[in-house]
Amino acid sequence: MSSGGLPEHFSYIVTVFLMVAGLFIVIARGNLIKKLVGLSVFQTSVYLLYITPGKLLGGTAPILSPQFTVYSNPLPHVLILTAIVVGVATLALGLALAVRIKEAYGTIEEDEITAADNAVQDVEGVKS
Amino acid sequence: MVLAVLALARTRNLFAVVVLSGAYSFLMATLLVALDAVDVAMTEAAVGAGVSTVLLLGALHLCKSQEAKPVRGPWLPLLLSLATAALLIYGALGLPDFADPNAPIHQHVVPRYLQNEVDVPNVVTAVLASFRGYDTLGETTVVFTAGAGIIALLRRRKPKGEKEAHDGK
Amino acid sequence: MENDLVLRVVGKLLIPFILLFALYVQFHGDFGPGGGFQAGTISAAAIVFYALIFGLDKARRIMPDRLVEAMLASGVLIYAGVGVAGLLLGGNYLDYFVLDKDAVHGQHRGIFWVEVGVHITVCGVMLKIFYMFASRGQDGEE
Amino acid sequence: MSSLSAHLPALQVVLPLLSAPFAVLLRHGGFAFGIVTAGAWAAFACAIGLWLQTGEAGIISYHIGSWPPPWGIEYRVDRLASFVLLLVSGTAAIVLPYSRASIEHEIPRELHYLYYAMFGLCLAGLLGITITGDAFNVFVFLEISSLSTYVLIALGRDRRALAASYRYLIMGTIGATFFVIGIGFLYLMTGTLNIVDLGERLRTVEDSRPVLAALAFITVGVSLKLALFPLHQWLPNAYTYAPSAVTAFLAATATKVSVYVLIRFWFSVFGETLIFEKLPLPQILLLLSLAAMFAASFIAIFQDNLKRLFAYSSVGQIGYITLGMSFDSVNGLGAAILHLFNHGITKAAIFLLIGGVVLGLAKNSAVPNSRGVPAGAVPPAPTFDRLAGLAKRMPLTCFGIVLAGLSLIGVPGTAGFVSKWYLILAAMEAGQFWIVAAILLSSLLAIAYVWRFVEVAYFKPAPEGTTKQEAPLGLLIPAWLLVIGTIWFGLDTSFTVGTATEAALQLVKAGR
Repeated sequence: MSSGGLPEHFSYIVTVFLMVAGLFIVIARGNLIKKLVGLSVFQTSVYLLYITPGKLLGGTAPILSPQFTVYSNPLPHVLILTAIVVGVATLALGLALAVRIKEAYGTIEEDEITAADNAVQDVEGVKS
Repeated sequence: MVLAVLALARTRNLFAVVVLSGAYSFLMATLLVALDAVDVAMTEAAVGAGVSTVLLLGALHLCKSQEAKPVRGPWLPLLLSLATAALLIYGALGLPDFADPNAPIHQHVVPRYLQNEVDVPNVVTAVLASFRGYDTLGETTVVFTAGAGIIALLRRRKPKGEKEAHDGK
Repeated sequence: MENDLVLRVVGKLLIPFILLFALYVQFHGDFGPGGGFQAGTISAAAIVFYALIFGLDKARRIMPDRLVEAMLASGVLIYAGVGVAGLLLGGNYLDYFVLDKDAVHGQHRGIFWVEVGVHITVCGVMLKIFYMFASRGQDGEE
Repeated sequence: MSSLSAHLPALQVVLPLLSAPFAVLLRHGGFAFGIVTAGAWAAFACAIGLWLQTGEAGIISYHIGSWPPPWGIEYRVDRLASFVLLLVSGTAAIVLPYSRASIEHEIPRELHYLYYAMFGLCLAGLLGITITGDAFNVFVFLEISSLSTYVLIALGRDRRALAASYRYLIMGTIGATFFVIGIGFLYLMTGTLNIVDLGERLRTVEDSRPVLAALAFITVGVSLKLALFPLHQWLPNAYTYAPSAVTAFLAATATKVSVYVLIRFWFSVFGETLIFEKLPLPQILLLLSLAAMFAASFIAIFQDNLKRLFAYSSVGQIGYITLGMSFDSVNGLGAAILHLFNHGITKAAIFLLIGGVVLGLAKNSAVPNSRGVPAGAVPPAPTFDRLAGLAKRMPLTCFGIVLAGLSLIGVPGTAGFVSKWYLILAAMEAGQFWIVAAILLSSLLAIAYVWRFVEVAYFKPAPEGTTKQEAPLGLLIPAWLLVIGTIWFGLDTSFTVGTATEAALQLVKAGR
């Protein structure tokens, strides 16, 4: 186990920055599509968290061949392949929802949608 | 890459956002090659830069391409993000060093994968399809779910009048 | 775009190669990077490319919606079916060892079919999504 | 061919999973209904079989692809898993026949086959999460169930269903990504993904910072999915606007399976010592649970929409489950598991019955309404002003809701009473009598919101010209099966209490 100072962990710091930037876009922005872009940046940066530690200096890609003896770790690659696919599936579904919302509400700004919803609820409330 | 993301956060033109995210994905793919993850890099280039960008452009085509000004104050999200960052860094600093061959991930489980029991030189394929084949079945199912779900969401409805007549019965 | 001669010619020339490349990626997955998922994306891209150049309707004639939907489902069925085959032949679920008398050969066979399943589903889904988004845009407001 | 019973763990998930692509391939509502329902009933049979097997043989381990763990993916069924499997597949087996009559009026007919496919996938996903013994596999199946849930919610007729689904998609994906980050940290520290293996190898690095961070990320991520009190914002709208059958299924299973994941990670992976002795996690969970019990129940009292009222009540009831988890005792955990099951069937019964009410309203309101939305586009919401004198129109439905409501309150003779009783016992055992008082007080809030329904349905005069118009039998029978279930498990507790206690014992023993 390492005690680890900042320089040894530079790669992690970059990863963390990317993740948090993505997360910030998701939470702070009101535009539905922008939120989804943020979400995919957030997910993509998680890939680095898995892949980076799998690298070995002097290692090669995990494709076996008699010339090499040191290989980078293949398991994270497999996991991340799965994660990428899951990520794009989520993105596609989110976009389809955004398109439907655009058709139903005429906008893709979150606050305008909330306003429209509240208006409907007010009407219901007045009636009762 | 960091620059691309920063620009992403600032721009309000959604078209530029999409282009930037494509660029970001390509950079990511390059970095992945440098980290020996060729399979992942290939997928990321095809999916992140290719499929996602096409999808985003398609969606933009159907929606408007300018983002309104954010109304909410950015402080709460910023606080949440910073808290996450702090936690991440707190955790990350205790991780094994970069490229440390004695780290547990290189010592446990993986050595058996590298013995090539299934006689497929690309270990990633072997693990993906055989050792952890069930994950991949799940992954294929996720793709299938998304596909069928999008059909359910975007399929054209019957003309309105017909539906109402049906309801009125 | 549909009337651009250069695009049409280049497109016609390129598309077979893209499909060929997809097959290469598919079957070379054992030795180099690649596999069903990437190959599925590439072959879907070839058809999307075709649709962009020659128009959506022509692409739909080659790859009708029904076929695409069937692809979507049958890929998963092939994958899961390999698992069931393992069960029927006396192994556990997704057991490739029992697929052939020679265990290693059985593994190869299992991996091959599984990748085919992935390819079909991924290609089907990508195409379907493209069709969905594209046709929405074409007809304008509902 | 080897014997069928040895392969039950695989069949449990694969059968419903296979039913979905067949449903899409056939493209016909009726066939799709048949095959997905068959899948769900088969899954229920498998769950019963597994429950019997775990009773005899203890923990069952099944190696997928014949690769031994930790190299391959292991399916691992213990008492808790088999209990949750029973709940999930049983609910699905009851809700699916109900769907047949219910979605007829809620979803355009050409989408029916996709509805069933999504339902089958959601079921397979939830079962997969429950049964798997591999941390990353949990994530994959979590996404299968989540993606299909988003679609199911968005199929609701109201346009607000779309917005609700989108919000759930964003929050759910953030939760899942947090979960993956947590798993990543654990993997980097131990080099394994198998849950049992993780648990063993973590003992050597228990205090290290990545493990603590992983614990935080996994807890927050799963809490988002299980709608723990401050993270519940996606739930009320999603439950309110989803199709009735979907609401019932989700309320009974989706959040419950998330609770299960949290229990699994806390007790099987991180271990009791880490959770309860070194960190203030149980205290935080205790506070949040109490907040959920009071705040959410309080909000529920002031809701006008019946579905939304019971959605908030769900957030409150989840508080009881997590409250049980926060005691460091076998009894507390047992009570949590018990309430997980009991509340699941109670809420499913209520939402199924409300589905009948909504259907009745839709039939009665051929007259365009005066709201700002075009008539016919949106089914009338079950708001209280429309429910006056409902008991005259739908006596059986109303009586069912009242019975299940009694279970929510915790009246003796109902399932809700049993689990609250064990919760109180656990609190007394811990010597914390103020929690006992809190449980009783929050039950008063439950009385208040259930009473609102009783008052409107039974004591408000019905509008002129009301005739008796009960919900169709296709809706009533499945709903009443669950209502009878709530009463049955309130009177005969040997099955539920027995299994929950065994499950808790098994977990705590393994976690030490």
